[in-house]
Amino acid sequence: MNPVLRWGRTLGFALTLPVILVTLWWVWSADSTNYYAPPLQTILTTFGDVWFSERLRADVLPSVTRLAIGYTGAVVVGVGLGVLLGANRTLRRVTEPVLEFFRAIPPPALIPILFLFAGIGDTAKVIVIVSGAVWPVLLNTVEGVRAVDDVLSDTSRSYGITGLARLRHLVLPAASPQIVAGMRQALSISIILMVISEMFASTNGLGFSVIQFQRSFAIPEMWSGILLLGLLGFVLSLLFQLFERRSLRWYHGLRRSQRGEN
Amino acid sequence: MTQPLLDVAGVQKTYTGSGRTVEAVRDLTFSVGDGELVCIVGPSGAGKTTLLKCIAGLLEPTAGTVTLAGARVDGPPEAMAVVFQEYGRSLYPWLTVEGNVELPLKQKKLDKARRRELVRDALEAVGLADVHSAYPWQLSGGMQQRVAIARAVAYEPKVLLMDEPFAAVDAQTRADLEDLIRSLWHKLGVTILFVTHDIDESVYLGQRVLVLSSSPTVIMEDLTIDLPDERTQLETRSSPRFADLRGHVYEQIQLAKHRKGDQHQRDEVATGSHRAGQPTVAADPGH
Amino acid sequence: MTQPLLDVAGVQKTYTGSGRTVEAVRDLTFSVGDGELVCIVGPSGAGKTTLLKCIAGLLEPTAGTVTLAGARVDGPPEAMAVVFQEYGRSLYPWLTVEGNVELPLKQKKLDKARRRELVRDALEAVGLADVHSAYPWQLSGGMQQRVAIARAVAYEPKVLLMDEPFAAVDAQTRADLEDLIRSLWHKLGVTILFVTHDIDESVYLGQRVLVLSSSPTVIMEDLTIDLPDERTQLETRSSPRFADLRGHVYEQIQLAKHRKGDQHQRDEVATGSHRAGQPTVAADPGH
Amino acid sequence: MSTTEVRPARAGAEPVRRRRPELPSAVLGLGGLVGFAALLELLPRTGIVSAEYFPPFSEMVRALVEAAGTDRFWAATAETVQAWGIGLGIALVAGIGLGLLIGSVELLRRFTASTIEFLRPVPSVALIPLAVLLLGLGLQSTLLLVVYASFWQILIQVIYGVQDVDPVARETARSYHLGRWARVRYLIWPTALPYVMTGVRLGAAVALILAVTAGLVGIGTGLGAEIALAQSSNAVPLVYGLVIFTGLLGVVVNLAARALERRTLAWHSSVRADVGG
Amino acid sequence: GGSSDEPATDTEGGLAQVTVGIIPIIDVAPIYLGQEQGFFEERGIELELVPGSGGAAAVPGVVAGDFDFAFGNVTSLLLAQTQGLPLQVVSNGTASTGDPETDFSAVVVPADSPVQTAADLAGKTVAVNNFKNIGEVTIRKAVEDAGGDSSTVNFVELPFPDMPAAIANGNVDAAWVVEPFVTVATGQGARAVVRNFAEPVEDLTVATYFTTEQMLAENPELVDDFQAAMTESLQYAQDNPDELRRIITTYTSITPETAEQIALPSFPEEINVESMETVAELMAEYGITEETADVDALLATD
Ligand SMILES: Nc1ncnc2c1ncn2[C@@H]1O[C@H](COP(=O)(O)OP(=O)(O)OP(=O)(O)O)[C@@H](O)[C@H]1O
Ligand SMILES: Nc1ncnc2c1ncn2[C@@H]1O[C@H](COP(=O)(O)OP(=O)(O)OP(=O)(O)O)[C@@H](O)[C@H]1O
Ligand SMILES: [Mg+2]
Ligand SMILES: [Mg+2]
Repeated sequence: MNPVLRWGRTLGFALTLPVILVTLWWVWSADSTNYYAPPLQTILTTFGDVWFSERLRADVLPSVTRLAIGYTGAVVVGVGLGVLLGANRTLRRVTEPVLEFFRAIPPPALIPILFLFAGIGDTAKVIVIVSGAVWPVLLNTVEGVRAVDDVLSDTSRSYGITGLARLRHLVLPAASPQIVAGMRQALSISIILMVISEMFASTNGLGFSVIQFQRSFAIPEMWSGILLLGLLGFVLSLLFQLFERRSLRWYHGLRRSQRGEN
Repeated sequence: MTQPLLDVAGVQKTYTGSGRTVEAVRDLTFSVGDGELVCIVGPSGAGKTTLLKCIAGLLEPTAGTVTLAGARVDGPPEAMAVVFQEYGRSLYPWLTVEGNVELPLKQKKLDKARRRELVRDALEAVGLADVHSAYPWQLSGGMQQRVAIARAVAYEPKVLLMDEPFAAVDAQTRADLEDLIRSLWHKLGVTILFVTHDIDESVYLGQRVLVLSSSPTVIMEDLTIDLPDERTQLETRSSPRFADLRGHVYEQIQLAKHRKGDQHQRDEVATGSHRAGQPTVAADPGH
Repeated sequence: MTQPLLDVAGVQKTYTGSGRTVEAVRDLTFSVGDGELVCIVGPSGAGKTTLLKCIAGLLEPTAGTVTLAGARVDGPPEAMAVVFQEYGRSLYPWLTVEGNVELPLKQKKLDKARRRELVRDALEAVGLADVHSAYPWQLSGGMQQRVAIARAVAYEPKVLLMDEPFAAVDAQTRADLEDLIRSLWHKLGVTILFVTHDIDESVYLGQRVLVLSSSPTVIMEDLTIDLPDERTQLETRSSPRFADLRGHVYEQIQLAKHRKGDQHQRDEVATGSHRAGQPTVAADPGH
Repeated sequence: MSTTEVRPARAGAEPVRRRRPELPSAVLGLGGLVGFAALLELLPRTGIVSAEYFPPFSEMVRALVEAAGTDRFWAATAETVQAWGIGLGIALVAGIGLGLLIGSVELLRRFTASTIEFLRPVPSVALIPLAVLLLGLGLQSTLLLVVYASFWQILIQVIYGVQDVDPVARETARSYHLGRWARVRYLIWPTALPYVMTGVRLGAAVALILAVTAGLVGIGTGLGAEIALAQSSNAVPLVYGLVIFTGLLGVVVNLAARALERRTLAWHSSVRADVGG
Repeated sequence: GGSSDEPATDTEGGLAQVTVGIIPIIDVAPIYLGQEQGFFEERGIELELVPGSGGAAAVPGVVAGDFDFAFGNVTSLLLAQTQGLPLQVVSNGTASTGDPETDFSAVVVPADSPVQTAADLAGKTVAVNNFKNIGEVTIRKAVEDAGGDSSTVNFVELPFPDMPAAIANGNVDAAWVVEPFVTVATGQGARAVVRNFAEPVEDLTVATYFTTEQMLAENPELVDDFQAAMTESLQYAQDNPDELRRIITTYTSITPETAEQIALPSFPEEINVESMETVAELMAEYGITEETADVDALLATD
């Protein structure tokens, strides 16, 4: 297929449903008098005013920076700990209840404790993001590591591929489809936690702005912020797809080829 | 026989779990000298793979010990290579053919040039020089199996365990690979344990052939192959001695198939010799 | 030959993707009559699996058509069963042996009693009656392969495609299974396409043997096996005609291995007959 | 050529999977929890953190036990568990159903991908005003938050799981003409199950978190509201006591999920390796 | 909460069911007292008090009809008014005592802080529970009154319960807290530098009860009854501080000992309209609202 056509198709797939939904929203909200659900038109006008301004640098940039650091932290911790726990049954059994305990604690309830240990600056916010986004990566990594094919595992052992080499050449690649699934989950959770972390002790940020708009009854502005969050998630997921396509090329190739799609 | 390198003593293996207990291997005792080439034949499900895994240190026997070069095996020993029966699953799908063959060499800390050379030679030897950059899943079954063989060959092991390594390749390739193994064996003095279903193959390849009984498994026969060391496909296979040995192993296998470890022992106690066990219900219900 | 059931016309298959383009099958044309038993042999990587998948409607040929009972195949046809070369992965690890064999029967909407009967008979026929409640991963390689065969047999297909179905079983079991296939074929009148590496097997089993060239593949030879219909392992295999046919196929295979589709065609144009292609670099570098 | 001598075992090689007598998971897990509790006790006792803001574990427990003596506490627990249960149930049914559908129909997956990616990162908390406006305060709004948050987690897991079907297994199903339903039941579902189980565990925790958070931010009742109340009254030990209780609910939920997993995934290599053999 | 879309449904006993959104803090003690004393029942009102965390939920709760009435601070209401939300104030809620020594709200600093007066807060980091709200307004006014530049104060959002720790750990220079956290913080050694409700604005009305214009138009008698009952409750609260301290321990987790120590707000019957107007002007001045809120429009005329 020629590249133009392929791009067209991709774009078509990506845009059809959003266009339908936006149209529906537009029509449904056109003459809305509901204070909390203003017409889409109002929201879109507001969107331009609010975000194509100083805010882009003052609020979006710090948020995205924290998000990037927090997400990276979550992936590193999640994969690292996940490999450890996935490979070591005893360690897993000892730590699982404690981890499950932490996993069930709502981040807003955790925040005061974090303030105690990490102060109220950006560190605490990054930790909030890590503390919530680490779980999908961790769980998926543990499961992926546990599910390494036994024949492959035996092969590695018999060739003396142990320790770090085993990790690099067997465990991580074998678990990568599941790790990637977890990383994808973590991406959107990071965005959510970015917002939550900015509900406390903040002076700037995208989430901070949304909450402030909400509190000061600036509803169209609030909606525009939610739209921006969605857009941010969408753009990041596109970037993620590029990453996934590169890092899991063998996996997608394998599936595709054996589905007879080439 | 040269000085014994590998010693399998009273190995027994029972699989338990999921409500099913199988005594796969009952009692195996034999030893293999340094630099020997031993073939193992036995009915499907006899426990050949199980035995190989125990020797490779991948599975712990329920009872008995495996001793290699004087030390008890309790983990994969150094300088041993294994070609697994499930060849497809033993290749790393995320590595190319070349990468698969090279990986163990990296682990051996060989330098790049040497690795290159070994990989190239091994792939050429199995007739896959032109697919080095393909992924395993882009290859046919037989090609995958040959990649697994190339990996073991390139590794230059002291001990080589092969579990039906030629099952998926055609007759001609098989003959070539048989000769490859024998030439390697001559050149490197490597000790080889070779599991096969093909009786001709076992006789052609081995210095000794071990015939296993049905599961629970014991050794039915430990046959020395007294064919000349220099073997060629055409001549050796058409020699009368080859036919004799072949016939003998065939008989034993047929016996083995219908005889389990327990019967075998019972028989021995009762009559002091082998007797054909009762045939199973299997096979050819149409007639 | 009976009225043609399967028609393969000009089938070509090129794999593209991941920067590697392989013309696996160049140009295959042949037909199979209703109720025929055709064996396919060819070197490893010749495209036998590819061809079988095209016939099974699992892979779309790049060019050419496959017609079954007058209708073009563009998806898996009804009443066709396939035994895959990758037997291990074609069994569902979450189902027991019995469950695996029974699953397609459920789909056929057979009632419970009938299903039971078919499953039991099929498992008995392949010699696995006693492991019906084990999981596939608790079985040896050969046992897994026999489960896959039992599944196809129990399905009672009109067309049966088998891709090296006996590669992992021992000689004795293999002989039993060969007879099982022939008896099924007699009893049910099923049309069988059987891929094998074993030349003796192809001659013993088939009414016809197709010999494929190396990839890119063409048909080197379409040989009719004029052995009597009633065959037994001992007698048939020792008959002189068997030896003749076997020798003939062997020759062709050796030719095939060193000859690709393009050379074949070039040769034909040039000399009008087959000539041995140049040998590849493979095999036995030790000498 | 290699001159390496055959040596008994490689340096650093893992030992054979030995069936040495092993403590049951319950004991090990309990050990982990006890260690954690000891840490919580020691931190304030050794003065690493101030006991005024972070009381010792024993005081947290005392406050919790005291609270557990009241009907109010158990009513709150019941409310939270109810919101959690219903919310998770809805999210599971919707997530698994749609996940199987979207995951197995390529076209659907392509059409919905962008929308899913857009909606997923929208935080539940940002939806609070809308939830209150549409559904009022109380259970329904809480449910909206719970379902919205946990649904995506389950959905994504299921979609990834469905795509993990082994190609040979898929071809087997096709060639034997397994119908749509049979394919889902016997092929897709078992393949996706490990992913689904992870999704269930992720979703269950997120559902619990949102059921509590809804109370914390004042649109629902239950444990979250109790925590908020204790916070605004400066009842520090009680705050932590309630948080601990929430965490313990999570542990119980995970235990249930694990038990379910052992039953449904006995055939899977991850569980197989765990039970030995 | 068993809320209903139809406001004030009649129950079988002839009582109108009224749902009120409150925040479980000291400020709402009078309504609990009034409920206990039967002031509402006397007027045919069966009260259901739904605790929430205020802000985010109360206003939409009222607008959506989940609450018939709700408790909210004046800045939130003024802000809502400028944004065109149809809210109406119906009763006073809490007010400052006006006593700069013992008011229930204070800006506290660590004992060893160099901050001595409100003016010293300029350039410092001060924690408030919500931005652009009553704390920020009153603190900035206090700073300016003391001669400082209020625009240089760095406000940081923190929940009240976390403020004592934040001060002790030096995370912020100062924090605005209300009771019981004034008592908690000072008990832990913090020092109050300014009573921001008492000093900058005279007799500040801090919070009120409010409803929607729709409710007022459709159910004027009910609003009247609620207003009357509230008035009586406020009066009773003002007159019975001991009762007040007792009832606080019933709907919060504040211990009786703490309840004894805390400073109580004042509960006058009347809203100080003037203070609200001052606040509205300050909000406009500080850029919290774009225009000055119309206080008259917000006050239910009866
Ligand atoms: N993981 C396992 N769990 C339970 N039983 C097993 C397991 N692996 C093998 N077995 C059983 O042990 C016996 C021997 O199996 P093994 O794989 O060693 O046979 P084999 O001689 O290699 O057979 P084949 O020639 O068919 O490969 C069989 O009965 C098999 O069912
Ligand atoms: N999915 C794929 N992608 C790319 N190339 C493939 C793929 N599958 C097969 N091939 C190539 O097509 C050719 C034929 O493969 P095929 O599996 O049909 O051979 P075969 O005759 O079955 O061989 P064998 O006897 O070894 O099983 C091989 O060169 C192989 O590398
Ligand atoms: Mg085996
Ligand atoms: Mg093949």
